[in-house]
Formats: sequence, structure tokens, C-alpha cells
Amino acid sequence: MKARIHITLKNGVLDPQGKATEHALGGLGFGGINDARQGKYIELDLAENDPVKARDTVEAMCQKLLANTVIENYEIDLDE
Amino acid sequence: MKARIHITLKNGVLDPQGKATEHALGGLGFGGINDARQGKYIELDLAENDPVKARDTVEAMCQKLLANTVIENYEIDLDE
Amino acid sequence: MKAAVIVSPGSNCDRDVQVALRQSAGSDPIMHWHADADLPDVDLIVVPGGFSYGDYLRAGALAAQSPVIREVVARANKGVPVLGICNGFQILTECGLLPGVLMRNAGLKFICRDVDLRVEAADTVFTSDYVNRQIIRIPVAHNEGNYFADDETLNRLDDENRVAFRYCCPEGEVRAAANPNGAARNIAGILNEGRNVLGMMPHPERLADALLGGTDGRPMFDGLVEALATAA
Amino acid sequence: MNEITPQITPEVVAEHGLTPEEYERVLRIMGREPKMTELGIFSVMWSEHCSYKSSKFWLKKLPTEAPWVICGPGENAGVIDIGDGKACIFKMESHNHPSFIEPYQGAATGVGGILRDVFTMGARPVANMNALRFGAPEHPKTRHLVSGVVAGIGGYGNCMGIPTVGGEVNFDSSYNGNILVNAMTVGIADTDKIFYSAAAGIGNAVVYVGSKTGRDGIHGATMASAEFDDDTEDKRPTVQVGDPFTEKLLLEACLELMATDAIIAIQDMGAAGLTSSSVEMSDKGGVGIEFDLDQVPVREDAMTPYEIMLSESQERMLMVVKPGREDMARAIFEKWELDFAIIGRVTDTNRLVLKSGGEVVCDIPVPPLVAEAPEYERPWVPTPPSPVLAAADALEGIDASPTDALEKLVASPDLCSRRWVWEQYDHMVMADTVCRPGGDAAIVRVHGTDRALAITTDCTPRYCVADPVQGGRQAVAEAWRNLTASGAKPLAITDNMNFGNPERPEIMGQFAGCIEGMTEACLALDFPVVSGNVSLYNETNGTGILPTPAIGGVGLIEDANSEITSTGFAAKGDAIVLIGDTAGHLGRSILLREFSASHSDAGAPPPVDLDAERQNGDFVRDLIVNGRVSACHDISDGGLLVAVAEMALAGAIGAEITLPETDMPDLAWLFSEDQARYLITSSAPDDLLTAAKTAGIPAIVIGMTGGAQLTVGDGNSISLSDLRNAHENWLPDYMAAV
Ligand SMILES: Nc1ncnc2c1ncn2[C@@H]1O[C@H](COP(=O)(O)OP(=O)(O)O)[C@@H](O)[C@H]1O
Ligand SMILES: [Mg+2]
Repeated sequence: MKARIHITLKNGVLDPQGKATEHALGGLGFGGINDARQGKYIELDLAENDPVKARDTVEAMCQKLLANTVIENYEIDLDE
Repeated sequence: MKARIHITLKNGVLDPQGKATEHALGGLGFGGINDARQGKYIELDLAENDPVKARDTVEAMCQKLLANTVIENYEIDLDE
Repeated sequence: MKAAVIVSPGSNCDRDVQVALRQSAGSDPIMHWHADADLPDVDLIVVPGGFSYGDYLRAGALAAQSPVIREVVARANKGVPVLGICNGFQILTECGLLPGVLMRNAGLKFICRDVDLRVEAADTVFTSDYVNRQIIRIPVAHNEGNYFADDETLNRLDDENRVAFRYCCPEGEVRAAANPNGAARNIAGILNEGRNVLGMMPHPERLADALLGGTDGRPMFDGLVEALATAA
Repeated sequence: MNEITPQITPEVVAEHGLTPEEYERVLRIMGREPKMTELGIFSVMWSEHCSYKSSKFWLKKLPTEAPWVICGPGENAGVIDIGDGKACIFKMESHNHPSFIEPYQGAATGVGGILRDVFTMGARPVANMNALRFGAPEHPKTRHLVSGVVAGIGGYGNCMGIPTVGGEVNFDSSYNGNILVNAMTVGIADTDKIFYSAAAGIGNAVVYVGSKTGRDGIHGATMASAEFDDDTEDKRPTVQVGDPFTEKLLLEACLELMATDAIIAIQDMGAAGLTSSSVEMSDKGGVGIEFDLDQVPVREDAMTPYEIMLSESQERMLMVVKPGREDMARAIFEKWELDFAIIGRVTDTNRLVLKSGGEVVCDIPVPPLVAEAPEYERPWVPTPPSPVLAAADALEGIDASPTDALEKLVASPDLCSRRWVWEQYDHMVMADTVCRPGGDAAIVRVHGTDRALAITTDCTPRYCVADPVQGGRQAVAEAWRNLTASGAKPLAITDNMNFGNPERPEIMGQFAGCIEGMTEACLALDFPVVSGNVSLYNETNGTGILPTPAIGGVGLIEDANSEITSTGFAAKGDAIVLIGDTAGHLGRSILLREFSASHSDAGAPPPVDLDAERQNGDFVRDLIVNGRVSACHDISDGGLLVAVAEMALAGAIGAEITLPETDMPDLAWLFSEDQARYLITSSAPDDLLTAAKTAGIPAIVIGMTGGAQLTVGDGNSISLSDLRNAHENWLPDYMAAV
């Protein structure tokens, strides 16, 4: 089964990448951007097929390695 | 309105970051990962409220700046 | 020879190139601020290394959209020699002057060290003081130097002899072990079709002074000065 | 949104790190109960970090003067005269705790912070250094921390375009829960263009420049903060995120403005951001400052005055600008696309007055806030001496051959090559790096001149823990020696005192001992302290780190074209000359750490004879400057044979070492860590020996360079390629494993 993980900076954490992107889009003439934030997107293809177990595993992966929960949030979606 | 953009490497383009993640997860004892791919995730908060116009704009942003279409695909989701 | 060095807010090898050009040309290049409207008429444009606009999205992507780079493209298309080093190379691919893209190093780490290069095309204004197959040693310093292009493009680059430098072993063989960043076919630098645009990851300007440990970068600047002085 | 005034209960006071006595002092100074913002300001100004309350008493003992010192400790960084109208400005600073929590950002912002300290004084940074201490390699967190810290240091410095030219790395289990990340920046300014922080000129504009203020790293207590807002957890990231690109812009904009005459005073916003910068500027200037906090550029909605004043957002500066120059200054910062806001004025009240929404939310008299900050002479007990180990006893049970021992030592965590680290740092940008990482000191040319600076960082914590006085001496002496070995005249140091909990007398004893040893060495070697930093409370579960007084030394080379020497053997057939006495001292040596079951990390550390350091060092430097040696390396960790191996590897030339006729065991002669020693090479050794004899310097020929292997005594040898593999592979292999 596939897990799609979004890792984003917590609210209030400076996001220089998002800021730079916003700025550059503005420079290209794309107005009307109130905010831009940039995060990571990870797709895992897991051997596990039980959604409950898969979610537990991916949760543990995020906690242990994929995200630094001091500054990042993560969100897990599973699709079969 | 919000635009959520996923930028991922095209098939066939080597993804060393995904490989490294897979390897590191393996090292932490997480077995059963068939594949890991890593991409970018950008959230834009747009002043535009018309979904058709918003999609056109974001499409243009991706073409012009956000993705390098030599190696990357992009996917746009809009949510009001 | 009159040269201009494009200075973006995050350029950081601009002064290094300035010093190298001064040493070879005997006079200072124009340091052209990215936001200044008119790029003067010059014989050579250098896009130096650094982190042009922070490089947060992809290396060179933001700079490639700047007005001054649009002007550089226009000049290049008229035949003015353009040299992009490191971040400059990344910008030249992002703006379309050169094909392909520079991806994150295969080792996922920034890498700064001397590398051996084999000169593959000594027939350009940039490389006229080198000879074909010459092996030179100059440093790389980058996080995104992993040259990628599809096979068709790579074949074309090879067929048209547009690979200027390849990473090689000290003895000259082009081998995987000598490749610092995973670049396709060990490509360290490429030319455009007109052979007046060169993009390269290694930094010739950093080893153009014996006190710093080598002078293999110097012939590039000497050669440019000679070639462009006679051209002018 | 305005100040909400929660009750200031004893808990709130305690959460702000103030003792009841300290709070009494606050009440006396204020003459009333402080408002929340005021309490926050006292809390950060009187924190260990800002007030140096446990360490000040001791730091005052360090020698800080020399004819070439322009500005000693007390300003943002130390300043020394390097001739030709140029000054060298440098300092070292720790970012230990943040780096443990978020290694990449913690280390990156540590570099950002120390860079600002240096360029706020008018210098262009020309070199970065880093002194890193990690837990045991086998500790589960270590690999991840090494990887993140190194990437973070590189990430910041590389983007700024400032070369990271050297540093040091140690591993020890005492750092398992408390890594040390000490970053040093060296910059160059014109002596007549140095900027200080004292505000002046009643009515002058106080200007905020750089990034916007967010809720980064707000100190103070979660509990007190929680009363401001319910979803505080989400809103208060305790780790700052750095933006090196913005810092690069800030650097260029500041230097551009500094080239004019517009700036009266300037101060970076470091720890405790707007609070410490404004208090420092007004206190130093003997003036008051009044801010309208509504003018502060903010990144987030509804920031309270408390948050604005305590935020540790990065890449910000505060300046006092001359009247009439504000618009010119604004134009420069706008050119670099940075925020520029006049947020207040200099006043004649000596008070820090803050307004928000038209209301006064803070009104503190500055002189007592600073002068009456607590200062403690905490109880301390000296570290009990460790016994001196006799070489024969120490070596009991060790039967390795010299080259087998060597092969293992050069591949040990503390002695292996750091290439994996420094190849991730751009160490050549700015095109003035004459000696890259890997030798004794890094050498960076002063741009556009023939002069150069030699830079090193040193400390041997395993010595400091056994004998803080000797350890303090040794750290300073080794820095001096590393500069000397590269041909430089050592000029001054910065220090970073990393210790455990100062409330424990034995920790305070380590601190006092190290200061005593450093003081003696600084005096004996004419090597004053011009800046520094203290990091205390580095403990987990009651176990402190090894006492780690990291020393950053700077020296001057008059002519980089002729007066330097390399670490690596330069030619075949040169004689290798050992300068200094070898007593065979093995206590705390790497040899015992790696080979001894019973004496690992045991015994007294090698004593440091400061007279011998001085004489031997001056002698060696003289030879180098006069072009009489072909290579030079000091002997430190691992002892003589390790030093020979390092020279051989660096020069890709082997050597044959003769064992002397002494009754000292071979392994003691080869691996003891006796101090004040150097190896030099020459094609005319007899001249050197004569010169040494005349000067009363111990000197003997111990071997010859040549070949592709290292041979010790009768045929015990190892090929350079095996040696190189052992030396180079440990760290990359360790980091590649999972
Ligand atoms: N963290 C680091 N960053 C950059 N260079 C480093 C680092 N650690 C060690 N080095 C370099 O590796 C070499 C060996 O370090 P070290 O053994 O501490 O030297 P020494 O014993 O001469 O003081 C030095 O050139 C040093 O600058
Ligand atoms: Mg040394």
C-alpha cells in the first residue's frame, strides 16, 4: 500500500524557501499571493497491506526520522 | 483560495534523496519498503477565488518557475 | 577585452572572478548589479558562483527569471561569449541557454574539493589556452552539480562535441570513481550550439594563483583575454 | 492586541529563571511590581547567558591586554591590530542546546549569530571555524547529530560565501546528551572604521533592519507564556530557523552603509534579540531608548510586546543613525530588499521605555538593570589530582608493534581524518585560503595584501577533566603551537567555556581551574583573550560534559609568499628533527584510550611547561620565517609517531624513524603526549642542531623522509596507502553505516 506524507513547517516557524518563492512569483508578475509555504512530500510504497498497521509504522517513521517535530508537522495519507 | 502543489521527479529520473530515505528507514529497522520517492510540496494562499482562473495561474507558475519540467512533474489541487 | 560580471544579491564568487580576470586582463571587469537596467556592451559576460537569490526553490531557478539574465540570453544569442561558473552554470540551464539541469549531488552533500578534469573541447574562446585531453585540477564547491539530461540530449552533446570538461582520474580516464556528484557521463561543463556559452561546475577562478595551491584555472582567463583581444 | 497582565506569582517568577532574591532586587529597582514585559526583560538580561552571573567573577582574571589589542572583551567581538591600517575582529560562540534539538538549524543559526557579531563591528568576515564535540560514536543519536550539525554549518557559511577553514571534532560519551557546537568567525576591517554599540545623540533615530520578527525561540516560561494564549505550543517554536540568504543581504547592506558616515552605533540582535541589543546600546551610551513597538516589522499577527522584545528571530540589527542620514540609510537597505524601520529614539532618561498601542508597557531604568545584575562567586572545590602514570605501568598488557598501534590510532574517532567534515564546507570561496583544512592552522590571506592570518581552534577536554589547570594551559598552548607551526606570530585568542552545572562545586572547580591555567598560559605566551563566550548547564541526568574551554587562536604572517610552511613532508631525503623534550608521559593519551584495558582515560595529563613552550615555539617560528625548514608540524594528540604519520600523509612521502637509545619503552617514546614539541624537516639538519644548541633548545634527528612507507626502528613498517586508508576511511564509513 502507498503512503503519502506531507511534512510542513509548524506555524510561526520561519520558512525562507516559501518566502523566496513568493517573492520570485511576485517578481514574475503573479500578484495576489497572500502566502507561500514550502514543505516536503514523501511517497512510500509499503509491503504492509493492513491500513492500521501501515499507519502505525509510518507514524513511527515520521517521529523517528522523516520529520523533526520540534519545527515540523506531518500528515499521513494512505491509499490502497 | 488555497492551491496545493506537488512537485515530483519524473519516472526514470534518479531520486537519491528517496533512496537515502529508504536506506535510512531500513537501518532503523523499518523493513518492507518497496520504494521511497521525495518531492516538494508548496502551499499557496491566493487572493483569486475563481477556481478556473486560479488553476490557470498556478499552472503558469509551475511552468515558469515552480517546476523544472525537464525532470519534474507537478500536480495542482485547489481547495476553497 | 571588456568583461562584465553579473552580481546578484547572493553572488559570492563575483570578487573571485573579478580578481582572476584582472590578473589576466590587466584591468578590472565591470561588476554589473543585477537590478541595473542597462548591461553595457562587453566582449564577455561572466555569471559567477554563489547562491544568486538564495536558491531556495532550485539552484538558479529564481535568478534565471531576472531581467538581467534575460538580457544575458539576448546577448548570448547574438554571439557574445557567456561563461557560467557553478551557480552561473545552474542559471544558464534554468534560463534555457544550455540544455539539461543540475540536480542535487548524488551523495546528498555539499562537496568542496579539487577535482581532475579532462579538457574535451579546446576549440572555444574559453579553452583555447588548453589542449584537448589535457588534465587540469581545479576545485568544485556545490550542492547541486549533478548534471542530468535525457539520452537524446546527451548524445547530441557528445556528437556535436559540446562537452567541454569531464571529471576524470588523475591519469585521465573518465571513470565513475572520479565523478564527484553523479553527473551524467561525468560531465563537468558544456557548451551551447554556437560554442559561445560555457557552463561549468568547477571553479577555474579559485586556482589561478600559485599561493592558493595551483594555477590550472588561469589559462581559461588568459585564453579569453587573448582570444577576445584579437577579436575586438 | 495589548499586554494582558497576568498575576506575577512566585511560579511565574521561577518560570522566568529568577530566584526569589533576584526578584526582590527587581522590585527594589522598579519600586513597584513589574509588568509582564518588564519581567521578561529582567529575566533574559539576568539569565546566565546574558549576565554571565556565575562566570563573570572568574572571567575578570583572564589577561586581555597587549599593545596590539584594540578592543578586548565586552564588545560584540575582540579587535586586534594586524598592521597596515587593518584590524582583525573575531569571536567564538556556542549553540549547543539548539543544535542538540535541531542539529541543522541549531548549528546554522549558531554560525549566523557569530557572523553578525563580527560584521556588526564593521568587519567583512573572511573565515569561519567550528569546534564540535559529539557523544560516543556508538550512541544512537551521534550519527544523526554529526550529519545535521555539519550540514547546518556548511549550509549557512557556504551560502554566505564565507569559507569555513578549520575546526576540531571530538567524540566522548560525556557529550551524549549535550553536544557542543562552537562556531568562530574571523573578519577584517579598517582600524579607523570599527563600529561599537554605544548609542549617542539625544533624539537620534533608532533603526531596526533585517528580517521581520516572529515568535522564534522566545525564552521565558511555557507556563507564563501559556497565559497569553491557549495554543502556545504551536505558536512558539523554541528553535530558530536561519535564512543565510537574508544574512548575506544584511552583511552587504551593513557594509555598504558602514562605508558612509551615517552610523553612530550598531548592535546585532543575538540571544534575547531586541531586549539585549537595546539595553546594551543604551547602557554603553549612558542614554535612554524609547521604542514604539507598533513600528517593529513583524512576521506574525497579534504579537505581544513581551513576544516582540524576547523573540530570537535571526538576521536582525539595531542601529543609531545620524540625523539627516535616515533616508540614505533606508535606500541602501531597500536596495538589498531588507526591512528598515525607525522604531524609536535615543532619549536622555537612561530608561528603556516601550510603547505599544499608545500605552507604556515597559519603563525600566537601564543602569541598575545592567549594573545590578546578579553576580555570584559560586562555591567551588578543586579537582582532585590524578596520579602520574609511570610509562611501564601504563603500558602493561599492550604488546602492539609501533606501526600496528599507529594504524589503529590514526583510524580512531579522535584522530582520524576530518575530510568528510570539511569537504562539506566551502573552504576556498573568497579565493584567499592559502592553507586549507587538514594542517595545523588554516591560513587566510588578507585580501589584496601579502599578509595572512593563521587561525586554529583547540582544546583537549580529556586533559581538562583530569586536571583543569593543566588542561586550561594546554588548550591555550596548543593553539599557540598550531599557529607557530604554520609560521605565524600568535596574537590573541577567543574562548568558549563549555561546562556543566555551575551550581555544583566540582563543576565550578573545573571552571576555576581552567581559567587559572588559561591565564597562566596567556600571560606566558603574550596571547591575550579578546572575546569569548560561556555555556553552562551542559548536563544530562546530573552528569556534566567534560570541561571544554575551546580556544580559538589568531596569528599573523607578514609575508604569505615566503614565511609559511606546510605540514606535509616537502622533499625526500630531508632529516626529521624533533624539537622539545620527550618524557614519555602517557596519562590520558590516545594510546591508552585505544589500547589499555586498565588505564584508558586514566592518570594525570601531560604537564605543560610554559617556559619550554615559549622557547621552543619562538625558536621554531624563527626558523620558519627565515626559510630554514621545509615542513613543520606540532606534536599533540597521539604523540610523535602520529605527527610523523600526518606529515607523511600530507606530503605523500614516507619516512624512516630511528628509535633512540633510552630506557624509555618504545611505545612511550612514540606515543606519549608530552607538550611543547614540534617536528621540523630540513635538508641541512646540522645547521639546525647547532642553532638549537646555541639557543639551549632540545633538538635531535629522529629520522629521514623518503619512500612510500613509514618504517620504525628495525623494519617495523606500514605502507602509506594502508595508513591513508586507515586514516581516511573511519569517518566516512561510520557516517555511511546506519
Ligand atoms: N569541524 C571541523 N571543521 C573543519 N575542519 C576541521 C574540523 N575538525 C577538524 N578540522 C581540521 O582537521 C585538521 C586536524 O584537526 P585537529 O586534529 O584538531 O588538528 P590539531 O591537532 O593540529 O589541532 C585541522 O586542520 C582542522 O582544522
Ligand atoms: Mg596541530
